[in-house]
Amino acid sequence: MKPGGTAGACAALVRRDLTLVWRRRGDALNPILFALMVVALFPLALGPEPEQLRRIAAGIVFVALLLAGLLALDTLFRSDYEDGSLEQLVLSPHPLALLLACKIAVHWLTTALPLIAVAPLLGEMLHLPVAVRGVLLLALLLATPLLSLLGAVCVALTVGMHRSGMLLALLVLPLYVPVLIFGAGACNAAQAGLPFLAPLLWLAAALVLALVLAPLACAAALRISIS
Amino acid sequence: MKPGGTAGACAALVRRDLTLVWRRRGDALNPILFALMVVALFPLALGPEPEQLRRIAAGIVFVALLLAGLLALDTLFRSDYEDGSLEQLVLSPHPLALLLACKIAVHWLTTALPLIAVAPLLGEMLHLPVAVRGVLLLALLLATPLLSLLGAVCVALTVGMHRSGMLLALLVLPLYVPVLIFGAGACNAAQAGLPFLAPLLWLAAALVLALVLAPLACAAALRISIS
Amino acid sequence: MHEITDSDHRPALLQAIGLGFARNDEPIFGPLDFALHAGEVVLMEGDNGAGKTTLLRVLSGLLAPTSGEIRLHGAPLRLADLSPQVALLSHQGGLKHDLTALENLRFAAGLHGQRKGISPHSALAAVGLDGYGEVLVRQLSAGQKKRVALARVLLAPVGLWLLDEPYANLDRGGIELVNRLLERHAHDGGAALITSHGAYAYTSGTPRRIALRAQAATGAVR
Amino acid sequence: MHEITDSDHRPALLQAIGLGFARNDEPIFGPLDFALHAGEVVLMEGDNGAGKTTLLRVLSGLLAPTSGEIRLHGAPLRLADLSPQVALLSHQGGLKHDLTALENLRFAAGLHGQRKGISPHSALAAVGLDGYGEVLVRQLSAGQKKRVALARVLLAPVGLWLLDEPYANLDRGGIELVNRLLERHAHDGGAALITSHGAYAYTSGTPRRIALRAQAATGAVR
Amino acid sequence: MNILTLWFHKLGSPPTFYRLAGLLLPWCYGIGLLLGLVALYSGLVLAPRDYQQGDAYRIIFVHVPAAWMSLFAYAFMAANAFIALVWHIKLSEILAMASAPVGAAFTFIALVTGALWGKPMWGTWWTWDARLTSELVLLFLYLGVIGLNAAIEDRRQAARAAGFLALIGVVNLPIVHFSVTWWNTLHQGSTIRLMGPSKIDAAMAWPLLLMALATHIWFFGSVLMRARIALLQLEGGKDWVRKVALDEGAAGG
Amino acid sequence: MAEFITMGGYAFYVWASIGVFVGVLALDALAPLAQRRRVLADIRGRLQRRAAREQREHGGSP
Ligand code: HEM
Ligand SMILES: Nc1ncnc2c1ncn2[C@@H]1O[C@H](COP(=O)(O)OP(=O)(O)OP(=O)(O)O)[C@@H](O)[C@H]1O
Ligand SMILES: Nc1ncnc2c1ncn2[C@@H]1O[C@H](COP(=O)(O)OP(=O)(O)OP(=O)(O)O)[C@@H](O)[C@H]1O
Ligand SMILES: [Mg+2]
Ligand SMILES: [Mg+2]
Repeated sequence: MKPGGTAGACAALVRRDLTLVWRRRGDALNPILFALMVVALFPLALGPEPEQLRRIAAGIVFVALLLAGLLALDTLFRSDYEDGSLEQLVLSPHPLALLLACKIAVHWLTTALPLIAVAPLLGEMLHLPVAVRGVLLLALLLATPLLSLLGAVCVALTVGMHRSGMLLALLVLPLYVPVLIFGAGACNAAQAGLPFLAPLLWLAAALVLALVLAPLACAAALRISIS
Repeated sequence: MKPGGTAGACAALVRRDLTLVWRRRGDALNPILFALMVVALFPLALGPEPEQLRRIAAGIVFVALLLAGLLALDTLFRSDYEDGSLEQLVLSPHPLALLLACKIAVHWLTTALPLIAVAPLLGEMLHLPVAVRGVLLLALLLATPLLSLLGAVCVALTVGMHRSGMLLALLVLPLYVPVLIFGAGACNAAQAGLPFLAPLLWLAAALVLALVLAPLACAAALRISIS
Repeated sequence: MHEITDSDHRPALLQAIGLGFARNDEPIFGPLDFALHAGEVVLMEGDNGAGKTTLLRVLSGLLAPTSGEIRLHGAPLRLADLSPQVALLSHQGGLKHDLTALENLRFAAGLHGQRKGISPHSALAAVGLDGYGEVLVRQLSAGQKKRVALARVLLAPVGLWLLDEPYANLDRGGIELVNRLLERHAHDGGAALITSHGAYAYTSGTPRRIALRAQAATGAVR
Repeated sequence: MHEITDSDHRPALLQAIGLGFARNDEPIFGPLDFALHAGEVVLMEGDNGAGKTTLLRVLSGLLAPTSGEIRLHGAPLRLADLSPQVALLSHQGGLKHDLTALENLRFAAGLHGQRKGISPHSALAAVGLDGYGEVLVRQLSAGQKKRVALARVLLAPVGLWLLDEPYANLDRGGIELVNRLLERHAHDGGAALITSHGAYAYTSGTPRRIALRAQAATGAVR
Repeated sequence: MNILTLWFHKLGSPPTFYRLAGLLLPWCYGIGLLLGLVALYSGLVLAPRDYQQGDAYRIIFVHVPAAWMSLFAYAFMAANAFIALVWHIKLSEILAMASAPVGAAFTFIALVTGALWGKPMWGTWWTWDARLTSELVLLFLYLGVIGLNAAIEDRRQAARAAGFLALIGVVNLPIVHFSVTWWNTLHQGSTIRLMGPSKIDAAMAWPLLLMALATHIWFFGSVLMRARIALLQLEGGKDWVRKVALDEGAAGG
Repeated sequence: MAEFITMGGYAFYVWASIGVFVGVLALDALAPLAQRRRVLADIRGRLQRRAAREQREHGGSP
């Protein structure tokens, strides 16, 4: 390992975080189970008529994944803060934003990607038309990284706080609203046979912007809240 | 204060917990805001047509309150465990189940009751028919203490674990399912003009049972997980 | 209640008979035999992880021993009805940070009862925190928090104190305070079992010491 | 880079000029002036809450000072580009409990770089944890965790060590180990600032001491 | 040091600011109250009835100024947060955090009066159109800022973190304002223009503008009031604060 | 006058709006007063404690 190289540092970070997830691979299933249960609540609460469920399926899948992602957000920096390794990260000679981008990427890979993988199953539970499934997956692929990036900024602001769960939700959800509108909007448009490209393009544009800005904002937020 | 009296101990506990809530009264708003936001997510995800929203309103309100209650559950024993006052509670010469029942009652009063109070507002946001509102409130009044009691047992089991947030959700949600079915079922029946008394009576019966058994189970669970 | 007496023929406040505790079948501390009499302060020493905290939690009834027996005043301690005869000071302190020092003590008095001749106010004064009654515990320094927790122990109407590292976090004044409190408690007919791995410890008189050794299944009473 | 020298005409690894920090406008430590030269170990003493930890965090660049300036090798420390010239050992240790000791050290080497002539393996051996490389940190005792954290400091390619209570949690063998490591580091031209309020402290030679007093706006260098 | 920071340092010396704000306060509250009462009187009594909406339109005199203030307060808060983050100016931190609760209050008023107006006009309290939704999001943003500020112990750190959040939320402002033109919604488009021809009768316009002026002045009074308290809290250890506290104690008994 | 109060049948909506406007702004003005009193009392308490401590310390070591 060449010491000091920024690429090397990022690689070490990614390797470490992946190892940590692997060591606790049981926990990695939790968001999926949570999403499954939330989705399962709806037929129970609304009654089982397939017609009605079909109409609201895409929206509910979106909301369930969003909530599952929200609950998973907490783990992004929490343990790193508690055991002091976040401090070490901040003290490293490499650009913090880059290191955080790596962390966010690993977090997305290990929490959001599995959620996307079960999305078709969730859709099936609510009788989502097969034709919409492709749009749903595409929308999720664009929306979830965006959610992770936006969420990371808010988590960085609340890191180091006790009982941040609810507060985090309060901070994050307003920022998630546009993503939800465009993402679920695309699915609903597809289901209604309307053009659905525009909202997806908006999501893509927002994603590009967030990819650049969010790690920087996250680093700044972290510097504020670690002090 | 007469020392040693069990009633005095319960009173002291209730007074203390209420004082604590009052000291952090800002936090007490969080469940309400969370429920508001979750309810707001659905029209955004599903589209704003009042007709469609009206049909699923009761179910969504129930699910939102259930999720808000779920997130609030975590605070029931968490801080008491962390600062060691749970230990002191267990070591006190009074029946633990009774003390825990007091704690659960205060928790219900300070988290669930405000949620019930905003339920009509949530219903209005989803265009819930006014006629159903009464049944919704009644169902919530029966269901939420039940949820608090069932949840408390699960929290007692997971207290002292790190990262219990998701795990708690997984433990609790299956127990909540029957409550949800009966509670939301009553509302849906009322909305459809069908008789809705039976599910409410079931809820009431379950509540009576839980009032007796849950504190005992909670005490037993706590003894296990504190060791 | 008939009194169990050991070789000294004094009544034993606390007696451990073949007491052992294991986690996942790995012994934390071995079969221990010792007795604690009124007027005695016993110091338990051991390296990190030797099992001191665990022993105190077993003795207080929070953990069930894997083997052996505990007797308080000669009567066996059962898990179900936890004894009101023990005051435990643990690592965390058991204070609510959002209550004031006095509110915390008042709650403790309500829950555990209150020793005759002492009030939350005077307990606070006894630990040198006059005038801090209305301060939120969150705003106290670590050492001051420790003192409030000690005031709680002082307040409890019990004879047996189990103190886990009462000296940790305290500066020299605090250490002397603890020693004074222990002396007075022993003088009044109470008993205390305290743990420490620091250099400061209860030194007045020559307290008996129990040495715990990590993972070794032996505990020797010197 | 031009060297700042103080009265001794030796280059200062670390220099604090009128350094102060306040929280909510309450001063935590007063304006401090001191310099740390190569080959020096300085011991910082103070009661609980005197501000020792805070000072180390300010010196490492984690906290921005409220007043004054910090210079490393004569160049001012800026918050934005945090310096790779400091190794900080803090209360928490900065170890992942779910990784093994070696994995933790390898990650540290990847992040901070690695001192010439030392590897994660040999660093672990240097702190007396030969053969514990493959053990999860979670399964180590508090003292062993502290040793792994020390190995991380040993591994970092920096001249300046900031160690917060390196003696805490360690038994006697560990305390001697820390003293030996400090001596060697100073001998190799490094410098260290360490805090302690315990009785054990770096005693070889006569280390300079800095006394911090709680909430008093004065810090005196003896 | 540029002009801006110089100015802030001069005026921003806490005791000076405290004293100046104390002098301004009664005037802000007084004039705000007076103008508000005049505006209410002329809006409720003098202004003619609307030919379409009847008397229900009179809600405009509270709804629209409150809605405007909800946007203005956020902009004011964000601007101060920006200054605070870039130049580390204590006074800006305080002003930003002081405007959050006032802004939230106005947002709440706009939402409630909007709903009260919507029931008779649209037949429903609430719909999920772009303007209503984005205004609701604005309320949540305010509450998030307030919550974050309250959750952090260190006052200055709290102000910086919450200010940072406020800056992120700025994207919502144009959405609220332009939602009526970007999406077709139930909600009314712009009718009032300060420049160019207004689509509203002058007899209705001037009480509205008067009320808008009154709410602005009131806003500054309320912000100054809160800023003074925050300053006392922040500078609790300083001599001038002690003097204030002791004087007050002597006066209050 | 009656016309003024009934607001052409919209009395509830108009007067509720005005009420909310006035009520919330009144709260907005009153809330800081209580907070101000609390903050000042807190500062005075701190001063008293410090004075007491100093007195104790001087009394202890003359
Ligand atoms: C809960 C429901 C409502 C909300 C949240 C709401 C929100 C707002 C907001 C935020 C503005 C300021 C926009 C800006 O300055 O860019 C505004 C302005 C306005 N609103 Fe509403 N509104 C609601 C209901 C209504 C209703 C029912 C009416 C009338 C039928 C109405 C009439 C107006 C008018 C006339 C303006 C002034 C527009 C202008 O000239 O810029 N609003 N509203
Ligand atoms: N909750 C727990 N679960 C599993 N193991 C535990 C738990 N608590 C303690 N242990 C283990 O039991 C052993 C004894 O721990 P204990 O806390 O009693 O030690 P101690 O003597 O109090 O040490 P210290 O001086 O650090 O306080 C240690 O090896 C520790 O790792
Ligand atoms: N995050 C924080 N927020 C607010 N106050 C803090 C924070 N950290 C420390 N303090 C306060 O700052 C002061 C100095 O704390 P610091 O941790 O530097 O003391 P210390 O000398 O390291 O004490 P110890 O010996 O207990 O480690 C204390 O009064 C403490 O209460
Ligand atoms: Mg211990
Ligand atoms: Mg420290």
